[in-house]
Amino acid sequence: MTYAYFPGCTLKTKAVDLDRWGRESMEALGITLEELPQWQCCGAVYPLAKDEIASRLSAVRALMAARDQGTPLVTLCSACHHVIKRANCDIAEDETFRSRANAYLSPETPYSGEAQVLHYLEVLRDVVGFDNLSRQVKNPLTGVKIGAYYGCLLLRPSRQMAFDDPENPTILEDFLRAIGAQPVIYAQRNECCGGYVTLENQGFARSRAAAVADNAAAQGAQMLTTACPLCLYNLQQGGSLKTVYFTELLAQALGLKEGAL
Amino acid sequence: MQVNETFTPTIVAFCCNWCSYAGADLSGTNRLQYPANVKIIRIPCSCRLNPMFILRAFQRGADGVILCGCHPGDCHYTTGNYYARRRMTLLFSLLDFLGIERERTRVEWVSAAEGAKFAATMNDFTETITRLGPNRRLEDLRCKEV
Amino acid sequence: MQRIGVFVCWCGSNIAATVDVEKVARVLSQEPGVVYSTDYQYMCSQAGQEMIQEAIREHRLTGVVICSCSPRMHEATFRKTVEKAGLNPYLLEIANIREHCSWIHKDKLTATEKAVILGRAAIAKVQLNAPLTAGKSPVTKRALVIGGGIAGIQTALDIAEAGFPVDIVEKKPTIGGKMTQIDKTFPTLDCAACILTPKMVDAAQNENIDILSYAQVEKIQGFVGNFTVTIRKKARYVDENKCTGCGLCTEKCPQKKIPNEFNLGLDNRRAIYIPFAQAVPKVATIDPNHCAMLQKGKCGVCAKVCTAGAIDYKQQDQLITREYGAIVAATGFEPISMDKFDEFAYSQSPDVVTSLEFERLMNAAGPTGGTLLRPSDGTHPHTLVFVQCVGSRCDGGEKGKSYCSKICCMYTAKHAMLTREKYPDTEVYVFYIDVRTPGKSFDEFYRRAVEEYGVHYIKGMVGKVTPQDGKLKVQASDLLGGRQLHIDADMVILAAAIEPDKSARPLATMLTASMDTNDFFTEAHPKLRPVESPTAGVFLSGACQGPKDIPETVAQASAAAAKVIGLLVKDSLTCNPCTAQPDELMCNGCSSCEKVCPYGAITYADKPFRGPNRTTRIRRVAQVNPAVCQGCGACTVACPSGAMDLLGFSNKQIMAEVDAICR
Amino acid sequence: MTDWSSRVQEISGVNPRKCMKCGKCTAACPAYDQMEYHPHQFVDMVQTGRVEELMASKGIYTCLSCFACVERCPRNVQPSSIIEAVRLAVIRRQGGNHRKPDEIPALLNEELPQQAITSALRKYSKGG
Repeated sequence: MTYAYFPGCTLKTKAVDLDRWGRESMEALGITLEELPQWQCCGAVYPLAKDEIASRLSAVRALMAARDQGTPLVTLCSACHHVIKRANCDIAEDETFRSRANAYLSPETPYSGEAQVLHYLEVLRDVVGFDNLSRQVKNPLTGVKIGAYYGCLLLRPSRQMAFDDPENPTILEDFLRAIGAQPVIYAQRNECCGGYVTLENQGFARSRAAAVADNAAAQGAQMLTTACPLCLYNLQQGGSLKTVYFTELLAQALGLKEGAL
Repeated sequence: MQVNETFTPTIVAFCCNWCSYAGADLSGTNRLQYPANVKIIRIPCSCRLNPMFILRAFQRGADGVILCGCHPGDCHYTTGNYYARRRMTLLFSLLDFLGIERERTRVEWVSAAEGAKFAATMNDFTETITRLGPNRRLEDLRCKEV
Repeated sequence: MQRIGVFVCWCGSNIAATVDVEKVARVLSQEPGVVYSTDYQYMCSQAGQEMIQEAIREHRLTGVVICSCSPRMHEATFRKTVEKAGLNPYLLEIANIREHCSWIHKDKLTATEKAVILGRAAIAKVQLNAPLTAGKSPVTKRALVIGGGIAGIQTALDIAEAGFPVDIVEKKPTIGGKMTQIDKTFPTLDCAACILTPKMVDAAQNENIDILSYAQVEKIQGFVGNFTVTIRKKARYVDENKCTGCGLCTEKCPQKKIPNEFNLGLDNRRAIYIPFAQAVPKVATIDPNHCAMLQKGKCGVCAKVCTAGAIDYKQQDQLITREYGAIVAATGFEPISMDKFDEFAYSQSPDVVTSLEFERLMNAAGPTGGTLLRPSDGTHPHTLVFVQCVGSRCDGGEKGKSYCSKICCMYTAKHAMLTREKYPDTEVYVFYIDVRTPGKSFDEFYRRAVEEYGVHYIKGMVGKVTPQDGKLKVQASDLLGGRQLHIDADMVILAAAIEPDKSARPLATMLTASMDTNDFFTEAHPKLRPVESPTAGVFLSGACQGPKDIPETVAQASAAAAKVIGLLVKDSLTCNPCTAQPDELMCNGCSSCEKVCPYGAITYADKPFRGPNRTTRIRRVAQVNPAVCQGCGACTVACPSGAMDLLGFSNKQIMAEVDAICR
Repeated sequence: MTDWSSRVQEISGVNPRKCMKCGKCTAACPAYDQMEYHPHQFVDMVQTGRVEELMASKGIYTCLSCFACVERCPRNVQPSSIIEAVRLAVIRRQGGNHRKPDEIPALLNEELPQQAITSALRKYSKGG
């Protein structure tokens, strides 16, 4: 099985571990992630303004390419997923945006949201299946207490993202169970890490990350895992717990990645 | 637009028994005037109004037809006025198609307590119809000798 | 040939001052079919009525038109008048020349002209009137109350007091409903059990009341006065007549770890159980999902210890069919699930509870024996945070309800007050959007909570609860103080919105009673008929119609009972004869009419019709039950083949009026 | 004179009249201490036409766009979209950039993911 894949800028540079182990693990599970040719940066933050058209077009281009290839578009970075998924919702629901985007890009077949956007975790859950995944685990992470850190972008706004329960998500915990680890549930797992404000106001961002990590640690977590490069950065800067990408854990469990946690 | 001073329009008002007919009674009780052009036909509910009745009125020379019913949510029969509202929307589109001005038919919700609203509505509607002038008459060809 | 009489009333000067009544009578006498036309000062007076009767007899009238005041005023009067003279009461039409003419016009010429036209329309209509006979249908003198909470109990008691037999169907093993779980009641703080349990006993002992507990309604057929209802009495595996309620079995049952519904899962019960000490009927019930004997065929301890020999593992569900004249829905409410509100960490910490759970934690018969203890560790809580409007007043979507749940402000004030009264060492915070206290002594009660008991009322909301280090870190807004608050709380209590019980929707379908988008039953009129469903013979009691507190519920329950009694005292019902009637030859059985009928009055029957060459064809045609039809006419317009018509307001009659007005 | 209130409602697609002033947005906001105006005030100030005060506030740049206010608002008001619209109203003006693109490199460090840089360009300046 082959899916179109949108890696995003950060996964090509700072977050190569997220990307590399993600692709290799998926390959081992029988799914090839084929990078979209000539993808462009999604823009990292979703433009919330109705009249911002141009800044949403790169996402629309990626969506159109996936539509034309006839496969779902798989994303891995939380920010890319957020931007692309919401652009897809908007083009399906906002008539003004749809007509203006189509007028601007003038594709052969007008685009109105036909492509399916899947996050890597959704592919693991719905295509591979967590039961099936757990059977393929070679090095179960038995006994490791891990706090799943969702952050904001995968979950909210839930009406558009439709990813998981925004206040009580389970997908990362189910994933951790599948690879043999022990998920730790803590309330701050869906609170902000400080996001891009870290640029201007490092102290504040660090206090946010600390609140997240402290809560996880208090509930018994030994480490944190995330799908977002910026979350990882902030948690490493301000948090007290080791933080890794979930694809690293996956690769380790599947026996692809060597080394200790 | 030239206003024809001598033109006295014929206006048919269908009123549901429970709210609007009672509202019309109340405007009478309160001596609130509205033009004599308006003649009221009592129906049990606005949903009893078959759009055919309106077409018939236009065939027979009515210049305007107004339907009055209970406010949405207050229907004596719970949902009747919702049906009426939907049917009238369809009829409006048909009347547009036939070339009868949109303003010649109207739907208003008048409760049994809204005597003043009933009178005001009828004043306004009569004024509108007078301004529009005589209606072009629909012909019922079934009754015509060919 | 029609022989129509026209009677123009002066109404003293009310009509005669602006309408030339003599002229009206004169002009209308020229209308086709009119054989007699006159005017008189007061048609509704004794003399006026006699004049009409005299004319009917003398001129052998076949139809009567009275030009007078509104039919809403005197239609019933004049119908009786003509009926006494031997004319069918529905061969009468009234032209409203007072409210719709003389009172609103000043110019006599105009008003007279209009009165003539209105009279003409009435004459045109009456030409087409057919004699109608109001049907009669008998009334079964027995009522069914569905739901055995305080609403159902009160309704049943009132009906029974009036001497009519009444059955209560309750899905749970005991009657009593939500009120049994409540500790104290606002604003008087009397104990709920103390006022409810005597009523439960009254219901059980009343000769006219039959309680069918652990039962549900399965099928409802018929119409007002004549319902046939099938009730499933679920197997409780205990013979109700033999069980003495001694409770020995519930002590000996080895299955101990079953969440106790009565205490909302805050403690456990056995597989054989009596919900609570004052249950009615006080008999044990076996939970078949957890009983080892029923699941695996091994155990039998309860049968061994039962000295009454009441245990019967082979008991089956029982189907009971009974006839009723009236049905009362009293299905009540449930608090909504907190699944979608985990920003308050309800699923993450046992110390975050709903208000109903808090009732149990404060109740002497509850899991903690009335001592307020944190569910997580059994310690005494010092800081309590109450959050109001959880899931109420939300804007659409699956998350939350659009309405105000009405009771939360008051019970939260009660909880806060009781907590401070019992445990003065606590700090109690209430986060509110608005405090809504419209009710007798309600606002005074809330003010006492603030002023005398020192409850901290804060305008704002809780945005996040983080369980950490044995505390609940509450992040909240204090809008009037202009700050964000961070409180380390021991317990958080959520005032969950209430919604109709899940059983209400399928019940409404069976009853063909209408519901609003929130699944509350709709009343026949929101102001004037608040305890009746638009479906004749179906009445509404309690929170199934909308959120209500106990006094309101009881008031509505008694009102519903009064309406039921008013129906049951009748030997037969006179039906409105202005009902829909299908022309079976034109009906194609398409079901369009059935779909728009708000009363479920339309059914279909397969009937034989003559086909060509002496053949017979079976066709599906609409049938209107005149006892159920209320005569709105929705079906007449929905019918694509024009087969459905409304008696008294037929297509032809209305068209004749249109023609007369436009002439 | 620009009618900023209508402009902000237009850009954000938010109707501030839906707000019932419960304050849950402000209760949920993780950046509360960093702002002089808070989410519920943003909504109120747009409704009452005090947008220029908001535009002058530095707090609009500390909104994390974490959408906690959007998710938890019982009335579906979306305060974060309002904040974004106010921010855009400022940076779209001539010389209105909060940070000029050439100021941004100074804020960077080795470890910072690209995502943050792109975000900053988008959030703090026009075009990006």
